[in-house]
Order: sequence, then structure tokens, then C-alpha cells
Amino acid sequence: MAEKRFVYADNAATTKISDAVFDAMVPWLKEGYGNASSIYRKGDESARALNKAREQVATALGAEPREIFFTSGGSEADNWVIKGVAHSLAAKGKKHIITSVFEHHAVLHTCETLRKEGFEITYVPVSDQGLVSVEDIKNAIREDTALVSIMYANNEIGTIQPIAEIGAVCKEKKVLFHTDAVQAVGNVPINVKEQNIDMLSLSAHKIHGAKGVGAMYCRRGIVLPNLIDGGGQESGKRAGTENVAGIVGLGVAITNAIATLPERTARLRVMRNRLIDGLLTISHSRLNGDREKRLAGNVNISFEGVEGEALLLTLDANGICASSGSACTSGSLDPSHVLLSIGLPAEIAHGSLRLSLSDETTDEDVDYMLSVIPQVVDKIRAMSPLWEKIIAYS
Amino acid sequence: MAEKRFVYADNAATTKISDAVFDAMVPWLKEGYGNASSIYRKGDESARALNKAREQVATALGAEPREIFFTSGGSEADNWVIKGVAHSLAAKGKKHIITSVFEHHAVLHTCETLRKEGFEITYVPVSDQGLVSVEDIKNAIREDTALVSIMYANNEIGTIQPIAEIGAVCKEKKVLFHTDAVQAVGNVPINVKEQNIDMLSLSAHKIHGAKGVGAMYCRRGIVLPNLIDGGGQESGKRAGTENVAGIVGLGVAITNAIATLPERTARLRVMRNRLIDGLLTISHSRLNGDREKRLAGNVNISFEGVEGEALLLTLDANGICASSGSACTSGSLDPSHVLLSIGLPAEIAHGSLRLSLSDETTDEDVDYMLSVIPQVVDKIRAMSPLWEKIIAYS
Amino acid sequence: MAMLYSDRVMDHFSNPRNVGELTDANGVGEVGNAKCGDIMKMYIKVDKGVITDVKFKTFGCGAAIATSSMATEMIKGKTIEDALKLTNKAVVEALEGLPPVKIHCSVLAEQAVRAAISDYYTRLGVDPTPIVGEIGDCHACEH
Ligand SMILES: Cc1ncc(COP(=O)(O)O)c(C=O)c1O
Ligand SMILES: Cc1ncc(COP(=O)(O)O)c(C=O)c1O
Ligand code: FES
Ligand code: FES
Repeated sequence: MAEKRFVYADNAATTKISDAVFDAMVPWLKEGYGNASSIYRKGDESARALNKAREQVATALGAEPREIFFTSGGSEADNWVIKGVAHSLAAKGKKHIITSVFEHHAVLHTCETLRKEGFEITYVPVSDQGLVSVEDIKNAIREDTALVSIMYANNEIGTIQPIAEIGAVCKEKKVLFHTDAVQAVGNVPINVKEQNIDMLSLSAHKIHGAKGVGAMYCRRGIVLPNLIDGGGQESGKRAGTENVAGIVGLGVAITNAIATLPERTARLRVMRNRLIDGLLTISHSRLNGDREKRLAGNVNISFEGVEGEALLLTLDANGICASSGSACTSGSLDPSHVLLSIGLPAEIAHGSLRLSLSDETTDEDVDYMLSVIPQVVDKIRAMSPLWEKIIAYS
Repeated sequence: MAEKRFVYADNAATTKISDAVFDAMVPWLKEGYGNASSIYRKGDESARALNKAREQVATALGAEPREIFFTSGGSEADNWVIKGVAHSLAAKGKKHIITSVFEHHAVLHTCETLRKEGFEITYVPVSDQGLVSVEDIKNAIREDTALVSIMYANNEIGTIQPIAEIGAVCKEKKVLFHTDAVQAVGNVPINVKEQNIDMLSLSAHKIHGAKGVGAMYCRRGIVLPNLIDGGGQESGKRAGTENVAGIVGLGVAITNAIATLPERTARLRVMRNRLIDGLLTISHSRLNGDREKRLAGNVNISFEGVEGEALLLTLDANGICASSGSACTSGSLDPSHVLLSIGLPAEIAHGSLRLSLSDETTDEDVDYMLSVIPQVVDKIRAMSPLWEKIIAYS
Repeated sequence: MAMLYSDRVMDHFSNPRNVGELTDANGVGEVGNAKCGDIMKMYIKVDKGVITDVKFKTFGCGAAIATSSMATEMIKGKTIEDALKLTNKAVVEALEGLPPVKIHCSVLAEQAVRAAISDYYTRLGVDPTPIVGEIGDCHACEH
């Protein structure tokens, strides 16, 4: 085996704060502690810093600053939009929501809560390549549809959805359209106006920002009830003393992500393809999700006869941080709902590996993974009674 | 006037992150970036850090670690508890909530949202000394009361409420009891079990922790619906990738606050009393809120004929950061609801000054404020037509 | 929501021009607004139709004090006719703007000038209404 090294290949779960972001945050964790609502200059400085970050986020999305609201992360943004639209349009008799079967749990569980409250949810299926069909959305829209919520890029298999097309359909049908873009922002060019996105969720820690900070874009004119009531922060739409350091960091993170997007994705795509091709030489393996319409840094491959947790622990012992299923559920034993949604049988879904790359990933990291993973798969298969059967019957 | 210095006397709005907290946070903003839900060691380290912080917060409150849930701050905790209890008990026909007229907006505006949804809210009054009466609470409790929510210490006038007594009444009457302890935690000894507190909100940035992180204590056995649905974080009760650095910082901040509580409050009480006595020598001034039952670091005084914003801006020009009314509303034009609640006429409420001290406040800071504030009050009064009248008629 | 006042506002707030009373004033106007409880009192000395001296006292926020100060500077040495043309918009512009929530505070300064001129005419035995018009309440807010 190659000389052991540390390879962090779980950037879809979270990323390392970049030096630029860290350096931008520190002053606000030290001397810049003024409350942005305070009247004195020390408070003003914080307010100005928030305004700048708001402009940066708006610019990154093609939105206006007043359409950006900071949150504690992607989950809060998803909850805010979906519960807010549902409760506000229910008064007008619109109690139907359309989403897809393979959304993040922040969307799925929120919809489930609404279903228990009496809303009706249509879960459109996804193809075996992990793509939502625009036709399906169009057909699902009814008179009483309040919201369509479709993720921009899937967190497990990295497939990129036809967002502009869905946006156009929703616009035509006059239905609000939200996209959970937590995995897409900074990795795919986004323009909310051109793509007819009404609301969008994003999270800083997926783009080398801090954990616990995110933002919600809400097109001007849409009336969204608050999820968190209280003080007048965020134009009275989201209460709570602002996490100035985290928000400043998000501004820097998103600006850098957009600035480096073309080169980075070009570079990552080469590494990703090298990983896919290399790992697919392992027998009884398959790539999950469309090969082209996928995030530049996402690899998701299933190995028959391999159990995910054993695979991850052995990779960890070899210095490789990776994931199997989404981060939030990797403590759970259920096979990933995403992999089941694209038609994988449970036992194969269990044996899947997600490698997610970032700016910091190097060619040497890729070489190392390509040398280690096949051996680890072999080792686990060697002690798997399931593998015995698979080769016996194949 | 004394030689100019910088005096931060707005610690009730927010505090400076202490060096100990900053140093504890940095590793988690740098190398400790693993997602706490991930299976590899880098994720485990984050999970362990969260567990440690949870134990620290639990210890500080006399609670169990599994009763502590991390949030994005005090406002989220208040919203979670109040909306959660309301929606969950509404199913049992309990649609009545009791709170006080001078709660923080995170509580008041949340209750207002619920009122619009059809809940009934009783706002108990407070005395001219800024104290809630236990009798009033007792009398307000009905068959259909779902929740009593009374703040532990008021954020503007610092008065400390009879929480244990209210807890006992609620226990006897079998009504859930929540306290917004954002201003009290770390400044007053708290034991949720002895004081019969069922739910409690706190925020890190008031005790030298970071902005955008807080916690909610919920007594074991109480079923509280989620405010933020999604991933399995916080035992499935609060979704979102955890702000590990902020939470670790909160653990350190609360531990330090508790450890230094007796000495600090003794020291602050002396400084506070010196400020109160000194400022009350200014003619036509009054102390707002009970003098004894108040936070050791809170001073709140009204000066007739003085307008609050002009006062704050002039103090700022002299290096003093202070507040008039609560931080979240100091941009607003309405006189503070807290000062009105204790019976101040609007024009006197407008001319109030809150000085809030902390660990970092020195005797020299107090000397400086005592030399500057009377002169500033004089200067503003000299150009106030209202002051002319006040002295003419007195 | 911190104030984000311009440097000019802060200058006029910190060093207000023409503060005080005019003992020999021949026009004094006092206006107040319902919502904020703020009061502005303006003293003018008129000589041959020209405002030769002006002083003010204001109980109000930073914007109220800065606009009072700026308004006095803008009418000093002007004819009554010109002073009546002073609008709160002109005062705000001269101050390089005010935060949106503070625009209403500038209305007070415009009203105080008109109230003082109105008093000047009343003292002369002239009905001010046709010249000055109704002073009325602040129209800046929909309360
Ligand atoms: C009494 C009280 N409750 C709630 C809050 C809100 O806390 P946070 O700003 O962390 O949301 C504050 C402070 O702003 C407060 O003083
Ligand atoms: C697609 C998607 N949506 C939402 C989230 C939740 O974001 P956060 O952890 O910031 O709450 C994540 C990541 O965890 C995600 O990948
Ligand atoms: S209320 Fe402030 S001037 Fe109208
Ligand atoms: S005059 Fe009342 S806020 Fe400015």
C-alpha cells in the first residue's frame, strides 16, 4: 500500500474553513464585538460588516441585498421557506406541496411535519440517473399547489437538477419555487433571476465557511412569515443577535467560491473522473447518479458485498475521511433514501462510498485513494459471506 | 472632563469574547472541522467536543446533558419553546399562555404570532419596581393554560424575578414553566430542578461567548415538537450541522461564568452602586427597577429633559458605549416597552440610560463615567426646550 | 439596525450651530411630533424682511438636532420668502442624507422655521395663514 497520508474526501459533509475566511472572521471574534443593533460606532461597524456580507451573497446569486436573510444554516433556511410558505398560503386554500423523493432530510422531514398538520405532499420520483423530470413537476402542479421545492444538487450522488426549467414551469403556472442549493452554491453558476428561483437555501460550511451560518434568498414581494420572531434584525424577518463573524466569513467564502468556480470545477472534474474510472475497475461496482450532470467534486460508487460502515472505518484507519449516505444519517443503519430512490437494492445501497473533493484536494490524494480503496474493498469482501454468494452466482 | 478613554458599558447587549473562549474555539475553526455526524475520527472528535460542552451547560444549570439542546441563540430557544408547547398542547385544548408585559421581544413577538393563530395570551403586569407578582401568575392560571413564560432577569432594568416561587406555583398547578434566562445565566445562581424550571433559554454572547449560539434546557419527559426539522442532530430535536466552535465556546463561557459568579457579582455590585449613587445626584433623575433585586451589573437611570439617542451619541463621542432601551430596539422610535411597563411616562422613558457592566469593567471606567455623564446630561439639557419647561415648573 | 449617520450629520449633531435662545427674537415657534415626543423651538430675529439671527433648542434624536442646526444655517441671512421655501428634503440633502427611518425627523426643522415666521407675522398683527399656510402635523409618518 502507498505511504499513509491524510485525505479529507468528505467535503459534501463539511469543509475546512479557508485561511481567507478565518482571517476575515477573527477581527469580529476579537475587537469587533459590537452588537449590530447598537447605536454607537462599535455597533455601526458590525452593521456595516453585515451589509457588506449581504451584498456579497446577493452578488453571488444575482439577487438584491434586501432579498438576502442570514440564518443559522441550510436546515433553518429550508424550514423557514417551506413552513412559512405552507402556513401563509394555507389561508388561501393552498395546502399542496411538491418536492422530490430524494431531498435532504431538512426538506423531507419538514414536509412530513406539514403532512401531519394536514398538508398534502407530492413526492416526484427521480430517474435511475438521479434526475427529476420537469414533466413530472408540471403534471404534479394543481390549483391548490403552494410550493415546489426541488434541490439544486443532490448531497449524496451530486446530480444537478434542471432548475431553470423547473423555475420556468413554476413561473408559468404561478407557483412559488424554492431550491435547496446547499450543495450547489459556489459549485455551479447560479442566477436566481434568470433561473426563476423564488427562494433558495444555502449554508456556509459547505464552501469553506463556518458551521452554523447560512442564508435564505427570498424574492422581493413574497410575504414569508417568520420562523424566529423577536428583535428587529434582518429587517424584522429573522430575530436574534447576528453572528457577525460567521456572516462576514460567509461573505468571503461565497465570493471566493464564485471567483474560483470555473477553474476549480475544471480541475475537480478531471480528478473526479480519474477516481470514477479507477474505482469502476473494481469488479461488481457501479457509479451512482448521472456521470455528466453531476457536481465536479462528487464520486458515489457502490461495491457489492461490502458494508458501508466497515468500509468507512477501514478507510479512516488508512487516513481517508469519506462517507456512505449523507452525513446526518451516517450514524443510522437504514440504507440511504437517496440510493433507494434511484433504484438500488438495499444491500447494494449499504455498500456505497461517497468521495467529495474540494479546492484542497490534490492529485496525490487521488493517487492515494486509488491505491488504497481497491485493497480495502478486497479486504472487506474477503470476510463477507455475502460476497461469497455474489461471486458464486455471477 | 477626565482624559478620554474607551468604556464598554453595554454588556447586556453583547459581550466581548473572552480570551479563554476564543482560545477554546480556534482549534474547531481550524483543524477540528469534522462534521460531528461523520463516522471517522475527525467527526468523532467534534462529537466528543459537543458532548463535553453539553455536560458543561448541564452542570451549570443543574440539569442532565440529555436535557440540553444547542440552538443559534436565545431568540431561537424562546421561539422553539413557546411555539412548540403551544402547538403541542393546542391538540389537548390548551390554548392559553401566560407571560409578562415586559418580556424580551423574542417572547412577546412570538406570543403575538400565536395570538394571531388563535391562542389567548395573558400578559401579567409588573410593579413600578419591575417585578412580576407570584400571586398574579397564580390567579392567571386556568384549566386551559398551556405555558407560563417569565423572564429570569429583565434585559433593560435588570430586575430579577421570583423564579423559584413561580416554578412552585406552576408545578402545583401542573402547568409548564419556561424562563428566558438569557440575562440571568452566569450572573445569578440557577438550578432548574430546585427551582422547578421546565424549560429555559440562554445565549452565549451575553457571557463572553460567541454570537449566534445558545441553548435550550427542556426537562426530560416533556415532548416538544421541533422548530427546525431535518437531520438527526441534537437527538433528532434540532437539525443543522452543529456550530462546533461556537458550542465549545459556550461550554467554556458558562463554566467560567459560574466559577467566577460570587466574586464577580460582589465586585460588580459595588461598582454598580457607586454608579447609581453618583448618577442620582444629577437633578431630575431616577433609578429604574428595584435596587436590590437587580443584576449586579445593571444600572438604568432616566434623566428628565434628555433624549436617549442624543445622549448615547454624545457618550459615544466620549468613548462610552451604552444603551437606552433594549439593544434590538434602539434603532426604533418607540419608547421602551419595559420602561412604560413600570409606569414611566413616554418622555421620561425616552431619556433613559442603561449601563451594563462585566468582568472587564474597572474602577477607572466607573470613575470616568461618573465624570463624563453628568456633563453630557448638562450639555443636552442646555439645548432642550423640554428641560426649560421642567425647571420652570418645578 | 445601527444609525449609520453621515459625517455631516455627526458634525452638526456634535457641534450644533446656533444653539440657544434669542432674547431679542421677534418670532418664536415651537413644534413637536406626536410619535417621538420630540420638541423643537426656533427663535428668529427679522429685520426688514431678512432673518438676521436665528437660534434653536431641540429635544430629540441625533437627526433632529442635526437638522435643526442645518436649518438654522440655511435660513440665516435669508429673506422670509426664501426661508419659507426651505424644505425638509433640502435640509436632508445638505446633510448628505439621513437613514430612511430618520427622514421624518427632518420634518420638524421645516415646521419650526414656519412656526417661527408665523409667530413673527402674528406679532405684527398680520394673519400668517395665507403666507405661511397650515403648519399642521408631521406628514412623514402614517400614524
Ligand atoms: C432577555 C433576552 N432574551 C432573548 C434575547 C435574544 O438572544 P439572542 O440575541 O441570542 O437571540 C436577549 C438578547 O438579545 C435577551 O436579553
Ligand atoms: C442538500 C442539503 N440541504 C441542507 C443541508 C443542511 O445544511 P446545514 O447543515 O447547514 O443545516 C445540507 C447539509 O447538511 C445539505 O447537503
Ligand atoms: S413621528 Fe417623528 S416627525 Fe413624524
Ligand atoms: S425626531 Fe424622533 S426619532 Fe428623530
